[in-house]
Amino acid sequence: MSSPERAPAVRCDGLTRRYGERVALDAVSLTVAPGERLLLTGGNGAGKTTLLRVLATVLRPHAGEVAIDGHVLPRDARKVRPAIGYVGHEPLVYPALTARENLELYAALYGVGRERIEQVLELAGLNGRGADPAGELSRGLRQRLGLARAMLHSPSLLLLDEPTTGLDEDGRERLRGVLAAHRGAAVIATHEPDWFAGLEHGRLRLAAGKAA
Amino acid sequence: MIDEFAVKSVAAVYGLAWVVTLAYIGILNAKMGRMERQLDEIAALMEHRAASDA
Amino acid sequence: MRAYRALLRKDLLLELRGRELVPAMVVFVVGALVLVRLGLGGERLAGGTRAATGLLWVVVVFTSMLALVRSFAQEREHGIWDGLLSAPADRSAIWAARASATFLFLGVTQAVALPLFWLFFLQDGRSPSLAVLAAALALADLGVAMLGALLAGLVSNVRAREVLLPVLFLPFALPLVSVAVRMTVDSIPPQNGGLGALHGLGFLALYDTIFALLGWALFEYVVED
Amino acid sequence: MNGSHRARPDRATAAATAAALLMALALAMIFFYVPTDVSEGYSQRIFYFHVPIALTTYFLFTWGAVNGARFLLKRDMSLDLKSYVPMHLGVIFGSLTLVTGSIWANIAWGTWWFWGDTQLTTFLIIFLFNCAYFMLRFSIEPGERRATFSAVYAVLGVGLIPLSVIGVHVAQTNDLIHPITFNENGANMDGSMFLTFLVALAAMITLSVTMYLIELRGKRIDDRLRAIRRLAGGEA
Repeated sequence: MSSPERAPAVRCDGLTRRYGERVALDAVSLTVAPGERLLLTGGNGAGKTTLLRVLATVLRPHAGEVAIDGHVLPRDARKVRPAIGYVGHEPLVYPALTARENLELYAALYGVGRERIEQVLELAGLNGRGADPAGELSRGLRQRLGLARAMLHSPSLLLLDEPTTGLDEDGRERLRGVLAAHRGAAVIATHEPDWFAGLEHGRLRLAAGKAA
Repeated sequence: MIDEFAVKSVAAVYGLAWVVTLAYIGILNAKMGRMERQLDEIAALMEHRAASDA
Repeated sequence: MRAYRALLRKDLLLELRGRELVPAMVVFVVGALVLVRLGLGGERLAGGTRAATGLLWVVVVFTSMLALVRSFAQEREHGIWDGLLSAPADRSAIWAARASATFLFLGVTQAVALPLFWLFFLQDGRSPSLAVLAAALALADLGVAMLGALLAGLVSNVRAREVLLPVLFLPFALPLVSVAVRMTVDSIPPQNGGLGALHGLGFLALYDTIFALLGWALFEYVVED
Repeated sequence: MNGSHRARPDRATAAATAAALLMALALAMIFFYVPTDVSEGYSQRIFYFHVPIALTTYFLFTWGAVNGARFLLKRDMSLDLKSYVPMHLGVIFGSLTLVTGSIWANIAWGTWWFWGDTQLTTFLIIFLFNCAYFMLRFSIEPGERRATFSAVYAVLGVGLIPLSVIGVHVAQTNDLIHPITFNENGANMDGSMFLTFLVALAAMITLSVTMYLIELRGKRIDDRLRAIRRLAGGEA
């Protein structure tokens, strides 16, 4: 699967990240080849979210090295951001703005054409709900809006933090469709790794910030 | 014709400068005290280790 | 540039929908002016127009603090920072949009406050020249908005930010207000050749330039973690 | 524990010696060499300590801001300490300036504080900024974030110094009382006074550098002791 000449989609060597005195990530090393999907498992507070936020260039690594497509973070963060689709615990949308207005904002931030908005609304099964304020959408629909937001700029690397939570059967099918169609790499934190059977290429379990 | 008050004021200023410097030395002294306590702890730990090795 | 426009549109839309900030600021200004008016004594205003003009600026500073404390509230309360920070848009666009929005909100509030200032304070027909007052307010608001956007970003997820922000902001407001007050007070006829309006405007422009540069350059450090 | 045991150039002692010599020279000149000011009388001698301490305070703030800016560029945590210590010393020298300024104001103008005075007002603004710096620093847990935010605010503070000096000066037209030390045509003092002033200033700055180096040394020893303690405690 992994072509040697192309840099790995994600490479971490001894990645360490602290919150004040507490060590959230303790010398974690992993490699994800282009096109591969890695599942992150482990209990709450194991460091899954912290790792995803470092890869999403939101958190700076305190020690060790992190590289996405060969670009070292945090130096080349600006170069890699257009290629990253990040779905966090929160859908990262403004409740007072409508679904479409939120997507218009992110379309501008990612420099993407407005026609893409309708496509991702369709993709996430939100086509009828574009004009509803995000705050009035149900938990599951807001989670789908988060996925739509992350797919706006057709990212090559997907970073999903427990994407299945709150999704109904239809939502899960759409997520599966998105993942199957996704050519690039993905790092997915989840509490139900078995659901991703057939989609995953490897797993990494984290416990108290260490790769178990 | 020495202006008493002026001399007192000048003395106050220079005296104050010394007081602040001395206070600063006091702070440093307290800091060294803390270091000494840490050294004592380390010494105790090392002795304990030496005892357990012997 | 597109990111800046979209971010500014977002801030204005949020305020239009939420109506959380400007109405509160207007009510605050009215309340503060009334309070100050009563505080200065019933019929004859102690200190006359000069005191009134000076106190207008005190109310302006405290109202702007109100606006700054609520900056980035949406992003913080709904955890949206990760969305903005993982996007490729230049982070100083976030700062510029926030500063522009705050500047507009301050402008709207002061547009309400000025007529009230006339109503409450000016009896004997002598008032600071409107042009000087408007120019000073505009430039001061710009400086406050730019510096404020940076400081608001800084305290965005720090404990006790509602207390901390005014404390961090106040030292920077002092030179601004001292010049603005002086300039507008000296513009009250008969002009006895006090601080020329040009001198004052020059200083305010310098103030704005410095905090435009520092705000633009430092915002990146303030939002990253 | 970093294994660097190379003989570290003992700058702290060198600075301390220089400070002591300069201070002695300054005191000697202030009290025995320089003539009493004709117009202001004996109390003018406060000037030789008050103004150098004030200038040292500005020097410390600028130094803290420069190291803050360097921290923002290099992200080296030792720079955070080197930015914090000058700000911390700035408080000490700042308080001393305000108190000596008031004593002088009391003797020269009969009031403990005179708002019309630009120098005092400017200094108060900077001093308030310093207090705000510590308020910010104490409300964040130690770590890279606290260092970054403190550095940003310190750099902002440098912007404040010229602004408050110019701003308060522009705003105060009746500043005829505070003796202008330096105006357009250089120092309005005669030779011996200016020389004494320079020596006093050099002494004050060297003193602040000495205090800076001593505090850094203290912090370094603290860190290494904690590391040894962990080592000793770890295996016991």
